[in-house]
Amino acid sequence: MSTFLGLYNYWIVVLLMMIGFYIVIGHDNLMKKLIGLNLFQTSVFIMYISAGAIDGATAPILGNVDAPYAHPLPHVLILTAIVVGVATTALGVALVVRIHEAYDSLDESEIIAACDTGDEPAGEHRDNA
Amino acid sequence: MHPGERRQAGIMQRYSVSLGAVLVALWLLLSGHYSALLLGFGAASCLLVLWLARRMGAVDAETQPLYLMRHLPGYWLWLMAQIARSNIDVIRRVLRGHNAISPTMETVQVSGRTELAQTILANSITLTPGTVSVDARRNTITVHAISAEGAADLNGGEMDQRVRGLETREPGYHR
Amino acid sequence: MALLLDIASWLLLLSGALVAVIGGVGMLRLPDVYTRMHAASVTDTGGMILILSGLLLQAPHWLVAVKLLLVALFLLLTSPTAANALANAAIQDGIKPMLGGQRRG
Amino acid sequence: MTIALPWLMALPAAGALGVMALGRWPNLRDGLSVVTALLLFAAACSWLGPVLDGARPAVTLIPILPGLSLSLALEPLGLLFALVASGLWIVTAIYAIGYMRGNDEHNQTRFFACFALALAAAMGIALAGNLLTLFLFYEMLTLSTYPLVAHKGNDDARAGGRTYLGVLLTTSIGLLLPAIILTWVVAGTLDFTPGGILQGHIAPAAAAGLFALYLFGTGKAALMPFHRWLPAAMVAPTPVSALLHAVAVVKAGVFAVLKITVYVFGIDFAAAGDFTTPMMWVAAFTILAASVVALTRDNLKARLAYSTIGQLAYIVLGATLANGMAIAGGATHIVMHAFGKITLFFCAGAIYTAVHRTRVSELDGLGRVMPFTMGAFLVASLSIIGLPPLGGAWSKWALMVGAADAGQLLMIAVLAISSLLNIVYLLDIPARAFFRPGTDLPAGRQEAPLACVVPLCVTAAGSVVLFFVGGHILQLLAPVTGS
Amino acid sequence: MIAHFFAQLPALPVILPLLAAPLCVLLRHATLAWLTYCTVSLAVFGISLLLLVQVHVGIPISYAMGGWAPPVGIELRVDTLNAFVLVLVSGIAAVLGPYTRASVAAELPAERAYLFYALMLLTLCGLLGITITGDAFNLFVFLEISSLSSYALIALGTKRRALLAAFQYLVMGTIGGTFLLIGIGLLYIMTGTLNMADLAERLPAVADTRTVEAGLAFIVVGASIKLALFPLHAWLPDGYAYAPSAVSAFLAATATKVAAYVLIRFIYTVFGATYAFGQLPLGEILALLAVAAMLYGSLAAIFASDVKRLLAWSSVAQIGYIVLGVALATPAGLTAAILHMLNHGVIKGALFCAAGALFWRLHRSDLASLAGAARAMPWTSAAFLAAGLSLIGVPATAGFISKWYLLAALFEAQQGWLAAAVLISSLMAVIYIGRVAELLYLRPAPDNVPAPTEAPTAMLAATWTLVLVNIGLGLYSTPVVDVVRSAAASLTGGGA
Amino acid sequence: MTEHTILRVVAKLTIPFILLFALYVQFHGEYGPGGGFQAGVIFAAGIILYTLIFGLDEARRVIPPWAVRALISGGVLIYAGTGVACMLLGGDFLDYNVLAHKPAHGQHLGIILVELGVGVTVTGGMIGIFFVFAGRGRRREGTVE
Amino acid sequence: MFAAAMAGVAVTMLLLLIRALLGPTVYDRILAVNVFGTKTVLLIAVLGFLDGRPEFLDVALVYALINFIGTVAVLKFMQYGDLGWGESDHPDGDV
Ligand code: NA
Ligand code: NA
Repeated sequence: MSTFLGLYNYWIVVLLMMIGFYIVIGHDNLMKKLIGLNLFQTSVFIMYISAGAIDGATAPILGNVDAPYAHPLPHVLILTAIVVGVATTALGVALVVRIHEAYDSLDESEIIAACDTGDEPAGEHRDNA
Repeated sequence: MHPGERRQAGIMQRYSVSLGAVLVALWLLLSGHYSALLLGFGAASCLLVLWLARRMGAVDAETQPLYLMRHLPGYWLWLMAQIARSNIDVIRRVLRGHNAISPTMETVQVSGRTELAQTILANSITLTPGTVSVDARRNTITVHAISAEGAADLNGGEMDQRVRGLETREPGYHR
Repeated sequence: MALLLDIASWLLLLSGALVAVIGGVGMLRLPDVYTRMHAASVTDTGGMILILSGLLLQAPHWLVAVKLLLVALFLLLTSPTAANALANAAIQDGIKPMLGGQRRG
Repeated sequence: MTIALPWLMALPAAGALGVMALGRWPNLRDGLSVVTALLLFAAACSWLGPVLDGARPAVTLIPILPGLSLSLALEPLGLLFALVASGLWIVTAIYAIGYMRGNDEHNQTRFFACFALALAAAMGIALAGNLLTLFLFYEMLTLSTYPLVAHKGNDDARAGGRTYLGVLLTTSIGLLLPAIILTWVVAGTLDFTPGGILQGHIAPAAAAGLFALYLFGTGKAALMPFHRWLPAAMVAPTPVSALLHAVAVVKAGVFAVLKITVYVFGIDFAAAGDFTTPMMWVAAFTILAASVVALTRDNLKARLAYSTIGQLAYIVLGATLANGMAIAGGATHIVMHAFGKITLFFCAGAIYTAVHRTRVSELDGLGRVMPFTMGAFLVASLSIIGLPPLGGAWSKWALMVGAADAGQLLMIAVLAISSLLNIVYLLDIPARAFFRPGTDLPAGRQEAPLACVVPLCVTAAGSVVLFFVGGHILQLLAPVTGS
Repeated sequence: MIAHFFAQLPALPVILPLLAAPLCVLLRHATLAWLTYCTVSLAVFGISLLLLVQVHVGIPISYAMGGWAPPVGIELRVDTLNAFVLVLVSGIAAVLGPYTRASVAAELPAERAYLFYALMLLTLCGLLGITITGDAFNLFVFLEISSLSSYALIALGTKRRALLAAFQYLVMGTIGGTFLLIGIGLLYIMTGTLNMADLAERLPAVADTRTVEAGLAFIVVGASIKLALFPLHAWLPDGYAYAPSAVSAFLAATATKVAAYVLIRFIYTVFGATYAFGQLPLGEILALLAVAAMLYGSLAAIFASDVKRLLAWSSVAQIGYIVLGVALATPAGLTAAILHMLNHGVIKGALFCAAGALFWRLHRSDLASLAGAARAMPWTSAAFLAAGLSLIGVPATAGFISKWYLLAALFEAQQGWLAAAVLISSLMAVIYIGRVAELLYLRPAPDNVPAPTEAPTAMLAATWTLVLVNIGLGLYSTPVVDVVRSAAASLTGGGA
Repeated sequence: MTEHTILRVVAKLTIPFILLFALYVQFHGEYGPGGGFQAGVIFAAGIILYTLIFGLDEARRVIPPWAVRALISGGVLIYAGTGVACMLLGGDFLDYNVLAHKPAHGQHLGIILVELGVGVTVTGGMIGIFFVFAGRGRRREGTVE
Repeated sequence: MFAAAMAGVAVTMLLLLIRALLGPTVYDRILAVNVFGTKTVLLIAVLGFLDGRPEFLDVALVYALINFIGTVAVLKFMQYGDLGWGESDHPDGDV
């Protein structure tokens, strides 16, 4: 049962990964790419969660009186990976928003076409926080 | 400083103290650890929140309704009973299906004078199944009711009266 | 006494679950967004209060009880607020409520 | 008294810096060029006696890689090349001053600086103690002469420069460098060692491949089919042609070929392994083919360029014959051809400066207008053809003896036929100048400026003098050739 | 006290930039932020040198974060290889200090300059962290720190196209990072450890499983994306072409080198060369891709019409050299690869600095705009030329040394065809560098444009420092080669 | 959204308690599943609720941009500074044992400080990100006018 | 018994999910998702008791908070197309 569950997890991981990857590659829309990327990353979080479940390391806190704090490994890893993922998504969205402001489009091929045809004077684009 | 301003400031201090007291109480309830360190953190946290709340303008009669306190528990009990009653009513209608409902829109007068009163009334209306406040402006609340009976109950105005009854003392804040 | 408490708790939990499900059914059965909000209200108030009360009777420590009450209080404060905002937004958006004896089709 | 080896390189390098610094004062700048050239020649001469006495000074400068240093070592072959290059630099420098000023060329500072830099590189090649050092200065020579070739900066010059750089860098990076690294991998050393370093480390069949890599890789030796850069470099001003054809560049190429044959493969190994024969045929083919092409060229500098290609192949042939006499002949031919060819290019430049003519067919009757120039041309031609009493006779003779020693009688035939072709394409020019009537020529004598004429007379006279010192040259080379 | 200081050295390269980055944000002052950056990068450079000396004469240093013993806690582990990479990364960062001042002033709005320095410091922190950590997951975290901050840095570029370039880099980089994370996760599942030394010990027991094979594949692909190995290089040319000049120089000189380090570390230390090259046809695949990268990158550089893009494509090609050395799986090949990491870092740093100085004056980076610039900007042009010659591999330059070792390694491994590819790629470098040099020196400057003047001294100083290091390495590489050889020997299991 | 009386009143009523709850989570990390990260998220959520209801300008008055930057960088400084303090006190980086006379106390203190750093940074980061995104659409509207 | 309550809540969530998918208006979906959120709060609370880890109540409280803010944000975005809109931005007074 547990092996089946384990395998089941991994199938979900693989499926999510494929879907995410497909969206990243197959779509021209930058926002969709970002969503695909997120899906792709999420699949990995699930993989790590599955790994943690196999280990049986559910308690986030181990250790004794002298050492109240230890590395509760799987959870720290997942949390860290999620933070990284969130940061990536936030930066990605920020870029998408600014690309949309600069080009009025979110379509990658349209944007590239706009770059290739229109010459861009240096210093035309300045950003702001 | 004008006398009026001074009075405002005095009121402000009072509200701050009351918010601070509530915050401290909440901290003590939540924490469960009463070591010096954590109590210190608690004090610092309460002060920080108080300071921020004042910056936000969130310390006033609306949020520290000292004057309501006396009547609030009674109101709560009454409201709970209302909720229980209307729950049963709506459950019955849900189970009976489409034929059991006759949605209506009604306008309810608010006789309470403050925004807080309006809010309490609107939320109470919404909280009781069978009625939802759709729009609240000036002295009226537009209500959507699942049945004409429910709407009629509201127009009886018992809830409005009870909300108004909460304001026994004149607050220093007018709508 | 403990047994009584347990029985009461079970009853509350069961009835809470039942009320929640009925609310969910109402979400499906009722004809438009405004009427569905009433069904939502059933699960949000009735279901919630019953279940949390059931849990309250099982609370191992007064701290847990306090937190349960806080959760309930927060939900009682925010869920009607969200519902108000939702209904208001729908009306503003021009979604007309189905009134009186109107029926679909 | 001798001058430490590094100074032989440092001197022209310092000269280059000085030239750049003095850019604003043309007289000082050009004076510095000549002074540096004189000093360099004197420094090189200071080593003549000691080397003849058997001195073999060596200096290790920096360990570039573990086990591989930038090192200098002086031996007879290198000294000979150093003497030729530094000696001819003196006259070339004087000639260049006249030419550049006479033609009012731009960017003269860059020109003279690069010229001095090229000489520094040539000295490095002459003194290289190992293949790495040789390769370093070989590349430095290519790069420092590129601005000279492309000096005019117009489209033609840039195209010529591209070909020049393209062929030389392609062969050196694509063939010479791998050959060197292979040697390093196989032999574990790159030091030039009497008797060679490869014997016993490599099979003769592989050695034949490696030898080919070296000879083709030394693009400056202009073996066909890697000769295109030399005609392409005609676009350069005449002093540059002199530098390329006589002073440094091509001579560095054939010098490297000789040095690699003698000190990397070793004459004995080459003779015993018999792996040089394929390249001998390439050299023979180049001799004949270049001579035939030279015949068909009407542009004077192009004809001289193909002549150079053929003459260089003589030297390569000497290396591939792989015996003492042939090597001696090749080495001697470096000197003889240098004097002859520099004279011919000086003459071509003088003709261009005086009457602005560049084609052979336009030179009819010029002998009366420019008697000194055309006289020098005649002398140099005869030397290159190999007639006594001119220097070229020594090298041709030695090469023939070498071919006979090697039992390659066909090569004697090749040398003979090519001499006939030399006569046809070289003597054609003074013959026209002196015996055909000219058209549109100035009435009286009209030589180029003195700064041009004097050097070409000096180098022509040098060709004569060389006939009488040829024996001493062979004596200097004796320790190398073992004869 | 001194002993304690020395014991703490390994932590500092990560901590100092990590502390300095928020400091820059707090200071919000361009000059102060710049001073912070300069101070920290110089300090870190000094520390890295000390570490290198320490491990070169001694044994690898292990530093336990939080005082937890290595397999449990996060370990910082310094051996010759990563001390060497630390020196490279921090050295480039330090040299770029003076350069950034003028470059940033010209290309970024003044009120955002502090942000630039904060991001540079974060990138530096990430790169140094990747290099120094002994923990695989920690490596991933540092990788993402450096990646995220470099996306942001690229987005600071002056053209709006920089935004798209940053986004594309973000997408590719995230996929690469995630692949790495998957690979690390698979290893973790199989061994229960994340410490790389520990992994190396425990992997042989489970080496024959598909999971470990998959882990190897994911890690190699992930590192290859970060490394921009052909055909996973798509993000690099745009990223480097549109980033602010100082960023191009910094990233081109360091980021891909650190990615190469990751590849080497995983293949040689964690998996072990025998397993990594024995299990899959990894060596063959890498060599093939390396050759494709060398030829394709060089070809693209030849046809590039923008100088920064040209240099970026050349980086794609040069990465091929590094990977080729890695793929040989011999001490000589690895020596060549590690040497080229350093040498190419210095060369590309110098070239991008020079390109940035040209851009600083000309406000354009298309090739046509460079015509005749050498007359007005002799020092910048000469720097470009000198570094370009090194890129080609002309003797007496750093590029020659690494090419020498690479070719020797190839001949030693009897891979003549691969050597031919290296040589062809070098010759292609002659063409693209030659194009720029010809434009700079032999073309007349356009008449209608006012003649530019030489770049500011600070920029020139940084550029020429790199050029001189370049020549210095070319003339006297013995000590460096000794260090690299001992690093390669310890990685391939031979004695130092 | 300020014209939504109900929302406004409820928000004012709840936000102080949300913030206090965040701080409670922050300082009770080692006793429950909380910690700096979660606390940061909750605290930022409180500010975000305020922004949603009272507008970005008002929110920026309460938490000015410099404060956001200070939070982000200050948090990192607290975190790394704690580590450095450990080093200066003779331990390794983040080796809390040296922070107090008894190792257990040191660890306690170290965790609190590090979690505080994380919480402050997360708070600042979330608020910063939300401010940036919330401001985008409006800026575009502004340019249209 | 907790399990029974959880099952009830889970069934409710399933029904809500169906409503969220059916729509038909966007407000139906928002309503369904919002109530789904409050049911999640209950689920977490019960789960905590089931597991004997009542500290899950903290999580439940946080979830309730996030759910509320999320709903408000979505509604605001629907109404104004922007999350930063405030009193000072009103071009023409009340909407
Ligand atoms: Na209701
Ligand atoms: Na915690």
